[in-house]
Amino acid sequence: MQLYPLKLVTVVGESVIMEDIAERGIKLGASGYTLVDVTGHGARSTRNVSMSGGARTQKIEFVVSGEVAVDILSYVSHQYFEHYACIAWLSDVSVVRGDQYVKPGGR
Amino acid sequence: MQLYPLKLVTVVGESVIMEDIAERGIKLGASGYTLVDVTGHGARSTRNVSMSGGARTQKIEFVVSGEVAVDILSYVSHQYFEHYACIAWLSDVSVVRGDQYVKPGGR
Amino acid sequence: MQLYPLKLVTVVGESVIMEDIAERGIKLGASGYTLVDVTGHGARSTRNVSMSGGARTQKIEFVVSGEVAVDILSYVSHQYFEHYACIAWLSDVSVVRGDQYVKPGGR
Amino acid sequence: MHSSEHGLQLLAALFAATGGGQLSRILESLERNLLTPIPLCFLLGIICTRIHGGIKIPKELYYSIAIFLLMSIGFIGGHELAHEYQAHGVATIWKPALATLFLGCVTPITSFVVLRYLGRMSIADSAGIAAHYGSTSAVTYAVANSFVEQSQHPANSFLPTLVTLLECPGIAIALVLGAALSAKERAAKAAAGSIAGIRGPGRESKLGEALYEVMTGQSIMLMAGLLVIGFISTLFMDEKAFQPFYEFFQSKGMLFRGALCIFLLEMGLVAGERLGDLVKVGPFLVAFGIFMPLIHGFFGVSMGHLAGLNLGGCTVLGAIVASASYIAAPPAVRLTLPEANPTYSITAALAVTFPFNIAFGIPIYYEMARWVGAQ
Amino acid sequence: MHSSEHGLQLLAALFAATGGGQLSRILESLERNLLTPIPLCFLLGIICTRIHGGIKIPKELYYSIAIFLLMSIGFIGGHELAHEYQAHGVATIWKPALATLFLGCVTPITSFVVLRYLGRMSIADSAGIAAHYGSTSAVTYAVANSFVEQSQHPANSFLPTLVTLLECPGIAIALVLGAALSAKERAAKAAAGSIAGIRGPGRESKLGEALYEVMTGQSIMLMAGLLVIGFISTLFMDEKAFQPFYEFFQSKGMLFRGALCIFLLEMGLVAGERLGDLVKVGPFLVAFGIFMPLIHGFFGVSMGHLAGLNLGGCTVLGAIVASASYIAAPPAVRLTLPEANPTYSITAALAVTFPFNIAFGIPIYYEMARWVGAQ
Amino acid sequence: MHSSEHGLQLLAALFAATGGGQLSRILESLERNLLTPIPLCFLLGIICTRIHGGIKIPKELYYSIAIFLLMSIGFIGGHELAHEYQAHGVATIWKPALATLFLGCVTPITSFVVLRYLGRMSIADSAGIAAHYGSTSAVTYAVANSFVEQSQHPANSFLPTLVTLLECPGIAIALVLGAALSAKERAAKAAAGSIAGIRGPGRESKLGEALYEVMTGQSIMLMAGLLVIGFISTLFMDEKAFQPFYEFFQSKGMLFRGALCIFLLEMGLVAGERLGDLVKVGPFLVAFGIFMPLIHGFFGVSMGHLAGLNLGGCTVLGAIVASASYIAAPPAVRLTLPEANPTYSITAALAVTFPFNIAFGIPIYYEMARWVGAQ
Ligand SMILES: Nc1ncnc2c1ncn2[C@@H]1O[C@H](COP(=O)(O)O)[C@@H](O)[C@H]1O
Ligand SMILES: Nc1ncnc2c1ncn2[C@@H]1O[C@H](COP(=O)(O)O)[C@@H](O)[C@H]1O
Ligand SMILES: Nc1ncnc2c1ncn2[C@@H]1O[C@H](COP(=O)(O)O)[C@@H](O)[C@H]1O
Ligand code: NA
Ligand code: NA
Ligand code: NA
Repeated sequence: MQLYPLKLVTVVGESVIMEDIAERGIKLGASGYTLVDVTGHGARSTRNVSMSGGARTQKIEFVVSGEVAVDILSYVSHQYFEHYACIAWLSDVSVVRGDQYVKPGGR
Repeated sequence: MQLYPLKLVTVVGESVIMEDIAERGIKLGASGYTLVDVTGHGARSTRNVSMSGGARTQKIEFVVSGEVAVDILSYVSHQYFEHYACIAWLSDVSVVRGDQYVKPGGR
Repeated sequence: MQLYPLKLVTVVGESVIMEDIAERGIKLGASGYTLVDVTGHGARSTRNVSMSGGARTQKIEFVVSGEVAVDILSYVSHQYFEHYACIAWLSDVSVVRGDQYVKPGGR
Repeated sequence: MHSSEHGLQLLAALFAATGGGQLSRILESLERNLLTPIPLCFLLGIICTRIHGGIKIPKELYYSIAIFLLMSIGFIGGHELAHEYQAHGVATIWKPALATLFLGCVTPITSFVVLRYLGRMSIADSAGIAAHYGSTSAVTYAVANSFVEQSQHPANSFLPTLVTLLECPGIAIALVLGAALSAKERAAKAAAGSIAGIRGPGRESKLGEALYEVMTGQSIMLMAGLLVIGFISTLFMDEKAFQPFYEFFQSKGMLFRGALCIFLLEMGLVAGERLGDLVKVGPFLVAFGIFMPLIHGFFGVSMGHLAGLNLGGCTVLGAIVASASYIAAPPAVRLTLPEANPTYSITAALAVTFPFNIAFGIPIYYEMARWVGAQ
Repeated sequence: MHSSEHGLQLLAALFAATGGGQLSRILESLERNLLTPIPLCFLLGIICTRIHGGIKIPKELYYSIAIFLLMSIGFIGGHELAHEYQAHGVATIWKPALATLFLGCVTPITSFVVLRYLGRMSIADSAGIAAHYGSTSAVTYAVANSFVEQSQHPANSFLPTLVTLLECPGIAIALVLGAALSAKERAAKAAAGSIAGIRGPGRESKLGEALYEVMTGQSIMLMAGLLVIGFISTLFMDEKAFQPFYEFFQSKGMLFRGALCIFLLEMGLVAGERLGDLVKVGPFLVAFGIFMPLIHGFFGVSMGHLAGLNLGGCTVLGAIVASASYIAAPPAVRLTLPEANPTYSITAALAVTFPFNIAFGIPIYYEMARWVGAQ
Repeated sequence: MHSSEHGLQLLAALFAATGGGQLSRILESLERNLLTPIPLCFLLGIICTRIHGGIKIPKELYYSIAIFLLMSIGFIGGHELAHEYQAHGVATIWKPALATLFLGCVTPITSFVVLRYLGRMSIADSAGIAAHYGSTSAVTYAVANSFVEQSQHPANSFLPTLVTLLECPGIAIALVLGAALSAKERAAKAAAGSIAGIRGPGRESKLGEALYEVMTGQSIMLMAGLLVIGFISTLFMDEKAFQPFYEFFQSKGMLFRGALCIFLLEMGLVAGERLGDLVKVGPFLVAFGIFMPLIHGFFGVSMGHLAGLNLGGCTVLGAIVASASYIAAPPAVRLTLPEANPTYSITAALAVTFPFNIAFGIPIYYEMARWVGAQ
């Protein structure tokens, strides 16, 4: 079975910024994303007020090529790290039929 | 502490196929699985109609040996990649007391 | 962009033990954690009774340095592996501005 | 487009059938139907989605209301059935029941034929959509029932029983049809050397599974289960003890009507999203989603009249036969006919037929019922 | 199996005690109880799970109903208590309250002794199960209360207060007992060189935590909190303003009864899944899950009668003493007695005792109450 | 601390204004308000959080109740508006509507000025908090409305319309103010060489987005949407058919009052958590959270009286003007003013102003309304 080495970008943070990150990820070349509601605690989590009906925490994952991964992480870190509660990381994955997740004109 | 190198198989896709994938994973030798409701967007996501009360997206994870991992990925890709919205990937993990997650007569 | 190599510790298990694991993770030096409700099946899952209003399964993730990762895994395995349904693993991640997730006086 | 011409001809035929003089009465019924909270909530939902408004109904609330509505329909159905049974035995019921079963077998086939031969859709898509239109929508029932009650022509007491009977057969027939014809087609192609029929066995076992799942699905279990519970409790409990249960579930009561408003609001939100897919599904399927219900509705009304239903009963039977399932059918179709594109079936059922029935169909079936002479 | 013989002897003793002539009256009560929506919904849930049917109650609905039921029990309890208080002061209440506390201390011990010495179960398992049977199930209370209301023998007004009193002590006593005896056992083994008692301190702190969590758990907080709120509001508000709150929460009302139906449906779904575990837990525990409640129920009925409760009150007290907790107890036991296998306790409480009480127990306690002379 | 002295002076001024003799009447109103289930449930929530009790309201239940309350307020508002309209046309409504819009424009500015110049807070924080206090809390409306109904002085029928009008303008004005002043400040700093104004364009587009999101947010869509639906249905439906919808939504009914209890319980749980943040936000903001509402409340009551509202109407208008939004405002502020610390605004709105209004504010506005001569 053909496995392609790709990157998994994970961002956990305030739900209020996730829609934008998802859209931007697609624009930067991700073929899709996976989003899940989580709860969490972090250094700046006072920012992410835990009120009912208010802010929630979400986790978004993108399976992308290395370049797109770096672009997404740069965007997130420049745009949101200063004022929003969030964390972002990268890991290596092998994807089945991974070629279809590398958009040619992604950027 | 003893850590065993194993594989983490992740499949994200339409909830309608997840029960079967879970069962098959166990049959192929996984000692268990972890399932979570997510939302997502992908290339074929028109397939995965977002109606209330209808299709949902789920993510399933198996911690397994390399062989079982390949078997699960093969099954998923042959059985479901053509007609269903889903994505599958593999990554390396180190598991505490990992020996118990390698069934001898798994296959 | 500066990426730091760190570890991702993942524990999946009975919700009844997760609060303690989260607290202990912070004490051992994690800057935060991410928690999500899952469902799952495992070898000991009879333990983790699936009744409504009763036990649930949760997944907790810590992004931490290698040392803290080992400490958390040791704690979990000594404290909970014998009598509770749970699984724990480790993987490699590269974290944006990862220096801030390594507490100096963590231990 | 070629196929939409047929649609126009159908429309003309329908107009001829109902007669021009009916028009003003239809309009009057329409007004009586449209300017009530239930369709207006649906409209609000659609508007909200179209302007990207912020209404968000938690899906658990949606599921909870669905459960309550199904339980209500069943329980009150059982209660009324018990009274009917005590008064007339099964004398008044068996004819409508047979008629309903017959309609449940006919409508998936008419749908399939129209889709496959008039619409030139693939076998899988035709069968998939037919499964939706062969089954029924419990919410359309609930709205139709509210309409006839508000019009002072309540339906016969055993209509909920008929809803339960109509749920399954259509899905089953369409799926079996689709599976058989696809298998034949694949076999033909395999003989011609193009595809190896590897996945045959997997498919059959899935069909069996899917059929079982349809028959033991939530809608059937809750409606049929509560029907039995309502029936038994009515026979064995004294009235005072029965009262609070009756008030909770009763379909004329505030809980049922109010829950329906919230449910329709969410349906509107979902249908609004689907509106964008209307372009994808094309004019034929839109026309299908309007005219097929009118034809099926007319079948329902006529058979209901022949079987002796009253005016409200004929209307409601027409509405449920005309309605398309969007809860029980989709997962079953998805599992057994993976090549069928769910966008087609769900958009047609949810963004065309459902709103059409809620807004226009129900008053039209009512006038049809008067026209065939039901009282 | 050896231990089930004891069961048979117990049964015989019980029959002798109640007298053969009672049997027909018990059967009559049974019919009056069984053929009502609440137990029938439970049955529907069990059937649905057994045939792998599709009913799925969102867990948020289940939690929401639980919250509503607990608030109702508390609020109406407080309201009735205020009336009782205005009429008689604390004169009628202190005796039943003491009796209830006494029963809360006795039942975990009887349970533990039977499990450990008759059933030969491990200390942890015996204590874990005893914690469940020493506490109470609010839903069993609600069903019992519905039963006596339907039988025209409403319970004394302060029964909800007794439910609140009965919740905690049993769990606390069983956990302390279990922790102490386990520690002793471990110490003995450690002295014999087999295990190092490393985790001692962790355990004690967890016991304290768990006890605190039981005492400030959701059930207690909601029932006791709303009891106080109901009490105060009754004293200070005028009746008209109080009315909508009363209607919302009242336990004879449609909301309470209807919510109970849905709740029992879900309980049936869960209990149905547990039925498969009956084999694992073995015949002794099944017998325990039936006879222990009968004995505890008889304690409850008798003490209630001695404390001056009426017929309905004795029945309901019997039912709640007989009932086993499956909400508050499990997490507490899981935290403090990790060696205890939760399959045992929860299967016994949920798949044996709960259905037994709902279906047969409550009418039996009613007949017991008549037999001891309560009116 | 320096700034809290101003608070004391304000308090003294207020006391002088209301007159010492009012005090006993205020206390009486307080008792009539405080010892009812709604504020008591709020208190229970706070206590539960403080003692780490186990009450956990599923967030879906909370959202569902919020949806129901907003729909109710809108629907009943529309219904009453239709009656008012049939009786008097728009004659009685336009003045209060204008007054409300005026108040919606003034209160964010007074808040901003006080925060920025008296409290010396940053531009972003001042604007962010002002956005909360310029908008309104639907639940405070609901509680105030219950209070005046219980006091036999129901508010004018069109008050729900005013709530809808008051929701948006305040948020919009505060955000625009904040964005403009921050941009100016950043430009000044950039000119001074300290920061490059890179993210300018992103910000403007976000402001537009956020304003649109506020205006099409859930609260507005549901309240305004159901207002229209209630209005239309009242005009076109006959009364009998309208009845069940009315009963479901009506704000004096058991569902509304009961739902409010559960909602306030959850609000108490959340506010309880926030209490710990009071230390972080400092004495100035706590004082602000009490005195600003009193001043805004007085504005509201006076303007209401000038616009011809009755006693209940003035009270309720005072309460909603005094109230601070904690649902619509937070995400909008978070998106457009990222430097603003949400802990400040939400703690002030939720842990100070909301409880203050529920417990003390509403009876005070009632007495204010009597004092200005409203009847
Ligand atoms: N070390 C960590 N490991 C895992 N998740 C984290 C960690 N730190 C922060 N998070 C997640 O990121 C969110 C924002 O973190 P922070 O910006 O540190 O407040 C938190 O709510 C957590 O869900
Ligand atoms: N590049 C991606 N990264 C992460 N998740 C993805 C990606 N592509 C697809 N998914 C997930 O897989 C599901 C099916 O994708 P698709 O088959 O591409 O429609 C989507 O709903 C997403 O949840
Ligand atoms: N091989 C596995 N892969 C993924 N998740 C697992 C695996 N085994 C167990 N789990 C998760 O860990 C929980 C406890 O497992 P166990 O202790 O084996 O019963 C299960 O409920 C699953 O969610
Ligand atoms: Na149909
Ligand atoms: Na008990
Ligand atoms: Na305000």
